[in-house]
Amino acid sequence: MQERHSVLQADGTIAAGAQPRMEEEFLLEALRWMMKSRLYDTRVIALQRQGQFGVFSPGMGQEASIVGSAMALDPTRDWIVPQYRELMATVHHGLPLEIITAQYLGKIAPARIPDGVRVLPTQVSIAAQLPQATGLAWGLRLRGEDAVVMAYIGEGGSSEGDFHEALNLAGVTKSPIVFFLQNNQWAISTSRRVQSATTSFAFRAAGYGFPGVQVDGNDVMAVYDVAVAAVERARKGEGPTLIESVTYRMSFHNTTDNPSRYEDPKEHEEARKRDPIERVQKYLTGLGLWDKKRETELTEELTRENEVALQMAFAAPAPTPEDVFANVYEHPPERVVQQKAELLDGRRG
Amino acid sequence: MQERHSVLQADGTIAAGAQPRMEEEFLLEALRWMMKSRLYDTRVIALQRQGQFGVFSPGMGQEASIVGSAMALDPTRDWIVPQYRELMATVHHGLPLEIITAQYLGKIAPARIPDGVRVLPTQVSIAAQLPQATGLAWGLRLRGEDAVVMAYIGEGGSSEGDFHEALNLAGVTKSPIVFFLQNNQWAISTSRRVQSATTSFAFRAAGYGFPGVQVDGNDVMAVYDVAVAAVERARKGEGPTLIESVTYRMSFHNTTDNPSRYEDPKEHEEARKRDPIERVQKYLTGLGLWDKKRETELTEELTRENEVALQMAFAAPAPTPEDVFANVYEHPPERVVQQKAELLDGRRG
Amino acid sequence: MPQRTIVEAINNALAEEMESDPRVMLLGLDVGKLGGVFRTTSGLVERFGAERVVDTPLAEASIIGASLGLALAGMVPVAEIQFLGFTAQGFHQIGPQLGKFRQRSRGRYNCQVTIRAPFGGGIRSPEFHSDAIEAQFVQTPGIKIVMPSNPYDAKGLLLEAIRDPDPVLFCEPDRLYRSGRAEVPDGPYTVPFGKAAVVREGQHITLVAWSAAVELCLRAADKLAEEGVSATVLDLRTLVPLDIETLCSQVAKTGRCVIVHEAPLSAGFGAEVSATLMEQIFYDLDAPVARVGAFDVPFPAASLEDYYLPSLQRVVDAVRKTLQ
Amino acid sequence: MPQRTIVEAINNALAEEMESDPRVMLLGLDVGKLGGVFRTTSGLVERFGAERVVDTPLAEASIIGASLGLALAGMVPVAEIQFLGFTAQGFHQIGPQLGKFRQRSRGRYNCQVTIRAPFGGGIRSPEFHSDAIEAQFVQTPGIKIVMPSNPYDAKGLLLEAIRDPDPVLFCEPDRLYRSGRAEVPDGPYTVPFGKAAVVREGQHITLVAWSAAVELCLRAADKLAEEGVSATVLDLRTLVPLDIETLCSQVAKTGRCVIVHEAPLSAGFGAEVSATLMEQIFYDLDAPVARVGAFDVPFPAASLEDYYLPSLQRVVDAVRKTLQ
Ligand SMILES: Cc1ncc(C[n+]2csc(CCOP(=O)(O)OP(=O)(O)O)c2C)c(N)n1
Ligand SMILES: Cc1ncc(C[n+]2csc(CCOP(=O)(O)OP(=O)(O)O)c2C)c(N)n1
Ligand SMILES: [Mg+2]
Ligand SMILES: [Mg+2]
Repeated sequence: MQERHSVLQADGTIAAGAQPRMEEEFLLEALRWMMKSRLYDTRVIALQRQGQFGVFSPGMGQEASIVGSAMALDPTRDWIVPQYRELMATVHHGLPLEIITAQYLGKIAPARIPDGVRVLPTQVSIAAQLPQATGLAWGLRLRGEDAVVMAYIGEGGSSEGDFHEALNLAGVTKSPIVFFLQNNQWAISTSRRVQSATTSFAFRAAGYGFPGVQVDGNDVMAVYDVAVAAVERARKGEGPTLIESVTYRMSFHNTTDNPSRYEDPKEHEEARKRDPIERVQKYLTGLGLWDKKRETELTEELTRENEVALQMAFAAPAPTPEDVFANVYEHPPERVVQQKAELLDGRRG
Repeated sequence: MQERHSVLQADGTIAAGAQPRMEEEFLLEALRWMMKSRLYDTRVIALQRQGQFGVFSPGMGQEASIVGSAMALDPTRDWIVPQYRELMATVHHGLPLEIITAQYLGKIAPARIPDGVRVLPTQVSIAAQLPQATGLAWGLRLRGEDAVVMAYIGEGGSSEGDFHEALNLAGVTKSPIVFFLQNNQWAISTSRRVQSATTSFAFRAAGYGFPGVQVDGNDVMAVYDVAVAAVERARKGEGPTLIESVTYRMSFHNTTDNPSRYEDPKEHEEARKRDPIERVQKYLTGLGLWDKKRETELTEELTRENEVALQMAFAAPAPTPEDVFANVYEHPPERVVQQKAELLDGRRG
Repeated sequence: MPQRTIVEAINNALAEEMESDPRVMLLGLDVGKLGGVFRTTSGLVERFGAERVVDTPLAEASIIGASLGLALAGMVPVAEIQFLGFTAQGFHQIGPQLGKFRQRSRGRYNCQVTIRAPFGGGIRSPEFHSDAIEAQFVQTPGIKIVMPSNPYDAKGLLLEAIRDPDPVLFCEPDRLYRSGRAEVPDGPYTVPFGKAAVVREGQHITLVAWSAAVELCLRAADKLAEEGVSATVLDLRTLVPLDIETLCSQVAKTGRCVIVHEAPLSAGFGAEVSATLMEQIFYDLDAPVARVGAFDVPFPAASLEDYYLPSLQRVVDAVRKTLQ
Repeated sequence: MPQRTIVEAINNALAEEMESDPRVMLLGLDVGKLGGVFRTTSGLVERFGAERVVDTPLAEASIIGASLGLALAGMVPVAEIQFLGFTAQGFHQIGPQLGKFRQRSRGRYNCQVTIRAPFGGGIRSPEFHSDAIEAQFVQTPGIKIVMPSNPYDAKGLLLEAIRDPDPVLFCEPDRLYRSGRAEVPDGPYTVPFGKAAVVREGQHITLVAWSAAVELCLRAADKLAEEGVSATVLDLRTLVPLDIETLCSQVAKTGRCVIVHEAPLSAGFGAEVSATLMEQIFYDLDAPVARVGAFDVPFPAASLEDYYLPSLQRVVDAVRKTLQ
């Protein structure tokens, strides 16, 4: 493992000797997605506070990780296997924002992932998605598809047995997969320090026979670099990569959580100085590509976009009692068919 | 991780620059245990072929690993957590051979691990013993005991999620434990090559924040060295060590297995040349401490010793129907009490 | 006498037991500074220190497996699994290990381990958080299964669990955690395992339940009372051991029975209760024993849980049908 | 017609299906050169290559989880778990994942995955190898549970399983693997899920079983015939879906029923069968439905299994008692 990869530093300057792959226009595009993510989170948190939204885990502070990794993929052939904090990565990959929003609102049919969108559903069972992601990548290779899987996991989730089994199997099968570990320093209230004694989660890759890299996860240019390299490697048939993206959870675990119970305010303050969005804005300002006006305009545009999606999701049909039985079996057992009839009868009667 | 540690080479000479900790008398003691192990396995396999013994997994070829690791422990304070192929390590640690034999014969009361013997029972569920071993080591530290746990696992078992969770937790809790991974190249018929793409299982330790070492597992002097170092480290409160002991399964998975279906005879032949017992005998012969006569005498003595244990185990009382209910609950549920009565009634009636 | 919610009763039980027995320790996700996601362990790390109240890595199998090892070392671990649904990740360390370890060692070792886990629907949780999978553990004998339904029992059964030399799975009804206070004395007391509680006495029908479903049955009994139907409500309290005697005598008294649980119907523990009644008091039954459970599909999105879970309506309907 | 053992029937089904559908692949421990520890996959790696018959690392959760992913990629994986008891290590990938994945994706994805696993007592195996834990999976809906008892069904049900777009747990009775041959046609045929088989018809009592216990019930029926008792033997074949109609009509015919299974009694699937009969045909029962299972303790040392498992004697005794 090399050192922590860094391109765009917290002060908005390029690190000495860095050779970023991301060009300016593309960086503007990345900024757009990061801002969209931040604005969406802000709005959803507000809605939740008003009782209009369910439990939600924002990506705040991790936008460079989420967006930089997703931008390394080709949505027409690659796949995203999320945990639950990478909402905007899946949207970037083609999952309409109103659909993933509808899922949070408990909608059923309107929350269906559309055919052709290569995204698996949000996974609540921590790390359970990883063996599945390995199987998916392995299967895509067996099917002769030119596809790569990007699988997300938190540093907390990397303690689960599934993490180990999935990475080991991916190594053995040389599957085209990138394990993108977002180390945001927290698993709910549990500090990264008591989650593992290792100094870098990227070290783990050596135990599975493939490369591990650590990257400044608040640096979208660096994240993109290592993600592209890993995707290329996978696509060439050289097997998996583990990326540890070192970032910080700037808001809270989810909307039911209150970090003041356990988080050191100083640590939080330090983290804010490494904000992934501000540094891009600073850098682009230096290049004359960004200013307050553009920021206001883009903010307004993205807010509108997000609002449209939110309204679509709210307006989408509410679930009906029969949805209890929807999408479980292709051929449901007779007893389940009867239970459905009972429920509907009971509600009619 | 340093290179594979080696002291006593396959040809019976000491590796250049090696500084073995084991002195000659102690080496003779190690040889005694290794021969005892080999002789016991040979006898049990013969008994099994005659239908007098159940399924059994011999330690043949791995005697240096099994004995060298156990000799690094102090049976009066340290603990052994076995998988199932380390029988002679547990006997060295104080578990009477007749008792562990009685267990294989399906005896109940006569197979009870005696109080004071710091050995956990054989574990059939692969790798399940590792989180338990971590908990044990952690608890011993919390209780203020000056004890170290030696936990065994095969290279096959190291693919299980439990391996990962146990080692990670041991690192975090800085528990006094040595994970002794016997890489005997096989998990039943599955070659080490398709079990992991890593070039050394010892690499995995870095992912948990403690040292990993690889050792020639057929070299009892080298195994002893690294085991003593790891035990000392643990005892000093410096935390766990992972040892990969590279060896070879010279017989078969167990008495129901026939490796000719899957093992390359050349690989087997090569492995035989690295026999852990022969090299010690050669070395001691060179020092004038070993010859045919001593070999014959010791073989006879150990055969007699083993035979006594085997006969004791055979002679021990057979299980009775009520043993079905033995040792499950301290306070059994009423229904279980009734079921026991039913069984005994049914057999009387 | 002090009034406590279930959360407070559990917190009180843990605090007192840690105070009186230095071997008792807590481990699990976020049990430390956060005090657990439901605050059941609130304030305990401040009081007993981070060596006895341990935030573990996110790895259920190791939480349970390590608890087994801690017990062998002489500690008395009380492990928290954040939600019962996540015991699935450590399933192989529960029945197959905790439940069998004593047998495996021919009686040399026992596992004085308590696993606490909240569960149950009705609080609009994400996936897995509501799963009522208690019956699965009945098929791996060696584990006792405890299902308190109220603050008093929660404390008394938890103390019994912690002190039991056998391993115990202690399932907490999260919907009732703060739903009301009841008298919970300070100081130690235990509620024995295998003694069901008659929480309401009636003549026409016996409602059998455990955990949060007891509360539902009490509401159903109120409703039924309006119609002139008087119902016994029996709280099993523990599934293993099962109090067959009280179960049978209470159902025999009314001759009719409806069993209510949050788990899916098929092979839920209600089936065991019904089969036991069949075997023991068939000739005392005036009507077939009925079951009301969740449907045989996975727990759906929170927006659908009111349709999925046994409802007051479904319980009352089942009673009416049984009384016909 | 060719005569095959269960092992041969399974091998034949796998070979033919792999031949006709290139998406079908096998994965698991030792399924390659060794042909599986029971040789059910013997010769298949030689025929279909190591990309379609894969010796995996020793890690059950990843075998099952990867199968899910392979299915999403368009493969049709048939995973072997070396013994059903070791599904515990991958428990969280079965019900909570395979069983819920379609629901989670709102119907976008389905998991056409078959998990095969041998189980059952009577062959003097070490710990875990005999555990009959089928009932546990009934409590995690979304999975079909298939329990063949003979070579013909083994092939027909396995082909049905592999082709079913829903995930299937296929449990193989290792005691019967080679216990006898029966007619098993070459070429494809399926045995539908949810159709119990009346394997013997009688008038006095109905014995209900699945998997290896069917063979025990047939022996019991022979024995009972000597005493003038004629027994119907019903093989459920699949637990999910359960053929409630045949179950009820067959038991109603005789008015009496004994259920036999290898799993521990409490909360075994026998409880579900009994509870279902209670609900559906209470008034047709002439005596309480009885259950014969293993005892409510962990599977003991192999030397004790004959005492632990349901025996011919215990089945016959239960029938006699039910007939009184
Ligand atoms: C198997 C499992 N155990 C526990 C939980 C409860 N839980 C939800 S999120 C979380 C913390 C996850 O931390 P991390 O993996 O670092 O992801 P982050 O939330 O920081 O993105 C926990 C413990 C769960 N969902 N699944
Ligand atoms: C959880 C689990 N899965 C599968 C098995 C079946 N099994 C018994 S031994 C074995 C291979 C073990 O290989 P390894 O860990 O390398 O140990 P070795 O036999 O080589 O000493 C397997 C797969 C088991 N006992 N437990
Ligand atoms: Mg995190
Ligand atoms: Mg091995």
